Amino acid sequence: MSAQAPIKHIKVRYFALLREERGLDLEEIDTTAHTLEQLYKELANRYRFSLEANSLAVSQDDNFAAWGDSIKDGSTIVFIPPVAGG
Amino acid sequence: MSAQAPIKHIKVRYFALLREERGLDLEEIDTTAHTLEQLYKELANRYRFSLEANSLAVSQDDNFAAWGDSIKDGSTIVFIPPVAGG
Amino acid sequence: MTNIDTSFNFEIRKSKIDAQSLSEDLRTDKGLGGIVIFEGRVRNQSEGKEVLKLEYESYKELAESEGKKILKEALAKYAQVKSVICIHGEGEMEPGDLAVWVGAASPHRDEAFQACRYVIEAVKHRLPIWKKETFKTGEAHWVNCREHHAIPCN
Amino acid sequence: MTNIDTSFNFEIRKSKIDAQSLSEDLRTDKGLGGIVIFEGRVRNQSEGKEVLKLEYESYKELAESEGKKILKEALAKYAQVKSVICIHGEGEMEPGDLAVWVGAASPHRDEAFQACRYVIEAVKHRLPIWKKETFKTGEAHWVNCREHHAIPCN
Repeated sequence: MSAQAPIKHIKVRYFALLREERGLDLEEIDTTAHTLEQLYKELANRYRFSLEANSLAVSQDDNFAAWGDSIKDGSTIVFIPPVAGG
Repeated sequence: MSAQAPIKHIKVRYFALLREERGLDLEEIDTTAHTLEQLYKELANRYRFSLEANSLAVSQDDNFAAWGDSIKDGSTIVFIPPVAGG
Repeated sequence: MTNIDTSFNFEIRKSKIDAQSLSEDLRTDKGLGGIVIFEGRVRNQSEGKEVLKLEYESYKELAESEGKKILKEALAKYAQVKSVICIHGEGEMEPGDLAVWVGAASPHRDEAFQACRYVIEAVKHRLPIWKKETFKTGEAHWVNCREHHAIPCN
Repeated sequence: MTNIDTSFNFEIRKSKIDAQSLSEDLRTDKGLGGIVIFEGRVRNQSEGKEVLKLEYESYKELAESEGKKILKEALAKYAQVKSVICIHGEGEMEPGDLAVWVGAASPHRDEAFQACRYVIEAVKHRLPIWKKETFKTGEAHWVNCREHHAIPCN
């Protein structure tokens, strides 16, 4: 048996189209995903999000992050749909 | 004896530095000058204007004019010092 | 800012944006003779259809930190510019309402124009702000959500 | 202008310029979401010296016809821009006073920025307007009167 991946407890906030597709704006989840990209794929698959990761940006603890960044236990993660300010 | 140059009766308005150098803002004069350039040289010489014609623009009857334009009898002429709007 | 007469402010604001009071904030330093202001207002049509309303949503924490970063970049890039303000609205708006206000003040006009333009371009491309457009037909959609690119990450 | 909601106005004005009411004039057409405003204010210093006051003098007839021509050029060059206003002050002013106001409105921001810039550059270079600067030392001079070039003639 392989070593168990560590479970991290995180918050995910949703905005705009992702908020509507998820049906809520904040959830706390446990995940074994290692990177932010793995987490998005897991959630996108579970909730049938219509946006591909490559059209999104991502943040961890209110800072822009890279898709390959590790998920920190206790952090807050946001997947950022294409923006339309102004 | 050569033919007499026709005498034209005109108005000259002065602005800014030229107004101060002339000491008035409007005068009516009779001139035999043919072109606007000749008129300016005549007046600059008479009143010791400090500005050269090539640093000025000129108008006749509220339209920009060229220095070589003929002076029309009864017209109003303005010699326009370098501008500084805004 | 060390000079108390200069202004530096980025904010996501839920209440109505008061353009007049913002432009007064820009004018406090009488050495800054060139002031350029951009106002982005909700248009009454989009994609050839009549717009009923817009709803702006923001990820406020990140939008405000990134917004302040944009203003600092503008001050660094255009060194004569001493005052710069940007307020972005949030919530429901109707055609004609002020969605975003940018102002830059400099002793001379050239850098004020450039800084104002720099800020609005960066605001439109980098801030986590979204808008949902509702047409008079009742149809509604998130603007750009599928068509545009992701925010460039730092 | 055929559209009654659009604005077109150039004026040399002896009374105080009210920036707020001018920007309201620009906003009447709710299809024009991009508004760019330039304010030129009297600076409290010039050539390293403290300014007491400025006096603007204009050849009003020619300045107003040339000013309207500049606005028409801007509308022709930037076809999306539908509203454009420029008011230039005249008479005595103190530091902080508004000497010139330019506003342009377009459905999108790019042409509004370009048109506003086009108008202020042309206004500064082409209009028969002069200013006399008085420093706090009491010294006074006509700005640019000896250093700069003549207006380009048509």
